[in-house]
Amino acid sequence: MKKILNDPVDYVDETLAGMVAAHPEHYRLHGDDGRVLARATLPAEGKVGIVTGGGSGHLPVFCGYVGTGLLDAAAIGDVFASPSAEQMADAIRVADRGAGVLRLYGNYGGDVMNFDMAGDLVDFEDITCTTVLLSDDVASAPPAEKEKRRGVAGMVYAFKIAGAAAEAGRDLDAVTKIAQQTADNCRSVGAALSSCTVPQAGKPTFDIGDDEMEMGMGIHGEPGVWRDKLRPADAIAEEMMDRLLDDMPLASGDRVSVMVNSLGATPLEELYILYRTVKQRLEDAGATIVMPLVGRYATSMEMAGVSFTLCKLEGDMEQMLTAPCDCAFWRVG
Amino acid sequence: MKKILNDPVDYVDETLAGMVAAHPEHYRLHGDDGRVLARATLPAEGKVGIVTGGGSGHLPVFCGYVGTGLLDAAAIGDVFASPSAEQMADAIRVADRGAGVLRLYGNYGGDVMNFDMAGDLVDFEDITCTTVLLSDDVASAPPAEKEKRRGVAGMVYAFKIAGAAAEAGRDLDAVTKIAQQTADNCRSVGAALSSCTVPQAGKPTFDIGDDEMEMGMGIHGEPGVWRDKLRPADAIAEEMMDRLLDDMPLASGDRVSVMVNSLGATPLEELYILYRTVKQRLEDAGATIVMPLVGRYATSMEMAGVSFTLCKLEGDMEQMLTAPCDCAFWRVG
Amino acid sequence: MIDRAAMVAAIDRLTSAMERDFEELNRADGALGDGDLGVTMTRGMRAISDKAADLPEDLGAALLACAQAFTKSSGSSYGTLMATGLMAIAKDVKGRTEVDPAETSRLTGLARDAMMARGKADLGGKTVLDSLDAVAQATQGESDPDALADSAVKAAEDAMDRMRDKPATIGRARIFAEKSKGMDDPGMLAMTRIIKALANRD
Amino acid sequence: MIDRAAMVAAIDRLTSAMERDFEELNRADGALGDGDLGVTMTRGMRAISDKAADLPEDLGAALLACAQAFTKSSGSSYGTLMATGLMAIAKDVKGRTEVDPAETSRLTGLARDAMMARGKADLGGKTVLDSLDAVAQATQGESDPDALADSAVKAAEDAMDRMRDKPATIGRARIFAEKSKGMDDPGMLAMTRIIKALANRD
Ligand SMILES: Nc1ncnc2c1ncn2[C@@H]1O[C@H](COP(=O)(O)OP(=O)(O)O)[C@@H](O)[C@H]1O
Ligand SMILES: Nc1ncnc2c1ncn2[C@@H]1O[C@H](COP(=O)(O)OP(=O)(O)O)[C@@H](O)[C@H]1O
Ligand SMILES: [Mg+2]
Ligand SMILES: [Mg+2]
Ligand SMILES: [Mg+2]
Ligand SMILES: [Mg+2]
Repeated sequence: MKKILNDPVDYVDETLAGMVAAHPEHYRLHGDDGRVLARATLPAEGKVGIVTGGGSGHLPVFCGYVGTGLLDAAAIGDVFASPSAEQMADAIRVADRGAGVLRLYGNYGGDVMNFDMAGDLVDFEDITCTTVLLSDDVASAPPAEKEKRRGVAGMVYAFKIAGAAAEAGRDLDAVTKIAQQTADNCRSVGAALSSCTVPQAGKPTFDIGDDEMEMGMGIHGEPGVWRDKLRPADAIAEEMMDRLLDDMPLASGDRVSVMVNSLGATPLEELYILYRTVKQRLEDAGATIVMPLVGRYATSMEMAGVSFTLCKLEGDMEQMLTAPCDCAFWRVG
Repeated sequence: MKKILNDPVDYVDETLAGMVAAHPEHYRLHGDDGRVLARATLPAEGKVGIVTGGGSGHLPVFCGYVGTGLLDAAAIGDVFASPSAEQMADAIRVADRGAGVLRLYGNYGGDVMNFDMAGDLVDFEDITCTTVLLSDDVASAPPAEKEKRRGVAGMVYAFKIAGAAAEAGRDLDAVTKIAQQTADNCRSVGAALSSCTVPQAGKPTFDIGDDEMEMGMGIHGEPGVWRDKLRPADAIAEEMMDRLLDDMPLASGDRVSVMVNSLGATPLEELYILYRTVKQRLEDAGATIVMPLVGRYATSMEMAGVSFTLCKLEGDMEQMLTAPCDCAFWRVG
Repeated sequence: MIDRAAMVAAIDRLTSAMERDFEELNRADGALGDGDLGVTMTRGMRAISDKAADLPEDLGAALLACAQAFTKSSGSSYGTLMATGLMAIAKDVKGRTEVDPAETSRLTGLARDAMMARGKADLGGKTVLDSLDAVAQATQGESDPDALADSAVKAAEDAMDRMRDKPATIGRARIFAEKSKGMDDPGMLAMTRIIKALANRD
Repeated sequence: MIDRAAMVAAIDRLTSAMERDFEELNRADGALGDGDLGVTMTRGMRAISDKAADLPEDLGAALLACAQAFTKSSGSSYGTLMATGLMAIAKDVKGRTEVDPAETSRLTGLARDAMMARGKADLGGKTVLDSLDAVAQATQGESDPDALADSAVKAAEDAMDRMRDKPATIGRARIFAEKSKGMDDPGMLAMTRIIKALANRD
């Protein structure tokens, strides 16, 4: 797969320059090195801040979800690499409106260490921080070790639901609580069909045969649960739903949102082919589907493949999920 | 590039089934064979109808743009193949609310013949039809033969602007006029980096070297103006802007919208890298950019590459462009 | 005289001919186009075959039903042109249950003209239009069914020979105009096969 | 006594050692990880070098500035752990302009503990922590600079030998635990090179 870029070293900075040039009404860059993206109009004092951060190459994740009813700021690393603790601290500072800041991001070693360190840095400045980690990828560890799982597309639900709670004026404890509830209630699984190319590496991250797929692969190409011949769409969807529903069984009457997400190259046409089975399986389980999301919500640049995410809606999660939000890539309400 | 599908023969029907299952509030299927997609809630009597049609594999084009302030119905062919005249006639019938129907679509031989024939069929039923063809691809014929050019992403602007005019209650003549003005004021050019695979063909439509790109290639792989080594992003953007601005010079004070569109696999990151140059060139020309569109608006499944479209805004085109619209893939206002 | 029974028999012959030529027509179209002409013709003839038992005696209504069946089966250029030609003839013979073979030239010309209008193309462009024009010319004034059949087939074949070394000017192959020299136009090839089947000269 | 001048000299040695080992560390990390460890270390040391001329006499403040420079240069696991270790030492020596070499063991232990807390990892996991722990143990009670240097280098090298055949348990390489047996952990390798450079034993 080929890429359109200039000097690979500038890939992220040029992406961000283009983003703020195209969407000045949504985004503004902050920090010494311009690696913090925040809302163009910062919220009023007293709103709980929500920051995220992580490697680049996943648009709209992470920084694309900065917006009303969503995030306040994001720290932006190089492609597939954690931002630095300094950049994360800057993001926290921008997001702080005096009511504390929730750090809401995916469970990856480098990101966790850096966000913890960023917390130490801003601690001196009297900014109260809480943390919620997404670890929704069922393929990356058994249920007994859920806390070791990678964070993937489930974070979009967490951004949306926690973002709505913060926008509604809830305090840091309440925002953190509903974010944690969302993280607890999300399960994802991915299947990759092709690699992508990290600009500075210049060649595909992994090799995969022309007729192969890998079930459970991570969004950076981390190993999955099996690699085998490419299967028919319905069989892929059935297995992915099996894995999700085994991990988080649904009962009749449950309300659930589901995301059918392209990792990048896989077209909308194929997401809709898969959605038929997804819907059938959820209905067979007696669940009601709320606001299904079909599209490119969390990508790995030009990787071909899909992920499914289930988000079981409890308490007022549904109200928060369907509340208005607005960023350059997603609008609700 | 690999595809997620079942029997290739069912690719389009299964895509449509998934689309209406995921978005019942937006879309409904009509016609004997379910190849007409219309708004879930048909507009009131007296609104001018707008229909489009064409081959599948371009989502959100064509049928994705059925929605409020946009299209009323679309006839849906197989991948990259025209719908039949009967299907188009059905689309016209569904869209007709007694005030006539505009056929608004891209200039391709099969589509033109079929839409003309569909017009003959509904003529017997006293439905007045007009036609506006998009022929915005500057690479496909010299300016003197503009009417021979292919229609590409410019149609998104035509759908939006004509759609707003119809929603505002204008009559068939007025809607047709502003659609034609939009078609006249759009220029596009594309550059492809990889092929895509038509499901029933089972192999990539064309071959292109691992380090090659083709400037001016059409959205089905039709030949372009040159094929050569892949160039840096800024050089690609400069050449594409040269070609557009040579064809439709802009004067200081002109107002223009611009679309930087991925053909499918090319990620958002790279569109934003390109957008930096696009913006610079338009500002250098003294033009003001209105509502830039960066994303996947008109695709060729998993093809890697981009297209740029300029839409020069005259008269009340800008008002129509920025008026509200709503479909599953695009919301304004 | 050509009546409903003759028409149904011709549909049978045409349907088998197109099944037989499926691969060959796809291949001819695939050389410079999208390789679907065999698909178009077999699908179209199957759709017509399915209706054959229910066709009315009125030849105009029968041909209109055939045109509609063809139209429904595909949106390809060739299918649409075929349906256009059929509709033009249908309009002319509407209300009649018999057509004189001597009308072949006139009716073929009607189809040709309607198809020219539909496709916005001229004669001499190395398309199906040139085949139809050759047939219309060659069958003028002829009324003997056997002589008609022979001269129609010969005209279609001669037209292909005459056009072979010209560049394509229309449709997808136009883009490869130079490369197309020396190749038969797939639409002309298909029409030659259609005429042979109709003329019972396979 | 270790003062600002000794620290600046050590920074110089470390910076050249890391430039020298750039490819080797990338390759070691690339075997099972993402191959960026050489990048992390050269970038980090360059960032510290750039600040060297401006470092204050207060060794705590100087080390804090080094930690911050390192942190800014990359978000990789190793960079963050290194900065964490430096910050722990900085906190301890804050306000002092000299440190006794005899404090090596205690300060190394402080860094090790802070890094364990940051990375939520235990000893014995075949990581940089095992290198630091070995050094802290081996240098305990030692105050002669030469003997200190020798025993620190030997401890780091022995730790690598001891761990080589164990499976990786942390970071990206954990996923390939079996495959990692027999391979050196890249973080341990880097720490061995760091200690050699600090000890002036290259
Ligand atoms: N505008 C036209 N006028 C006359 N004949 C045409 C026209 N376009 C196509 N044809 C004929 O149709 C044939 C191609 O048909 P088909 O394969 O159905 O085209 P496509 O697949 O591009 O829609 C050509 O060989 C030519 O004979
Ligand atoms: N949580 C941890 N605790 C201790 N050491 C760690 C931890 N994670 C990584 N390491 C060390 O860091 C090294 C890898 O560093 P690095 O290449 O920067 O990782 P990455 O590129 O995955 O962020 C490992 O070899 C190991 O020694
Ligand atoms: Mg064809
Ligand atoms: Mg075709
Ligand atoms: Mg690494
Ligand atoms: Mg790394």
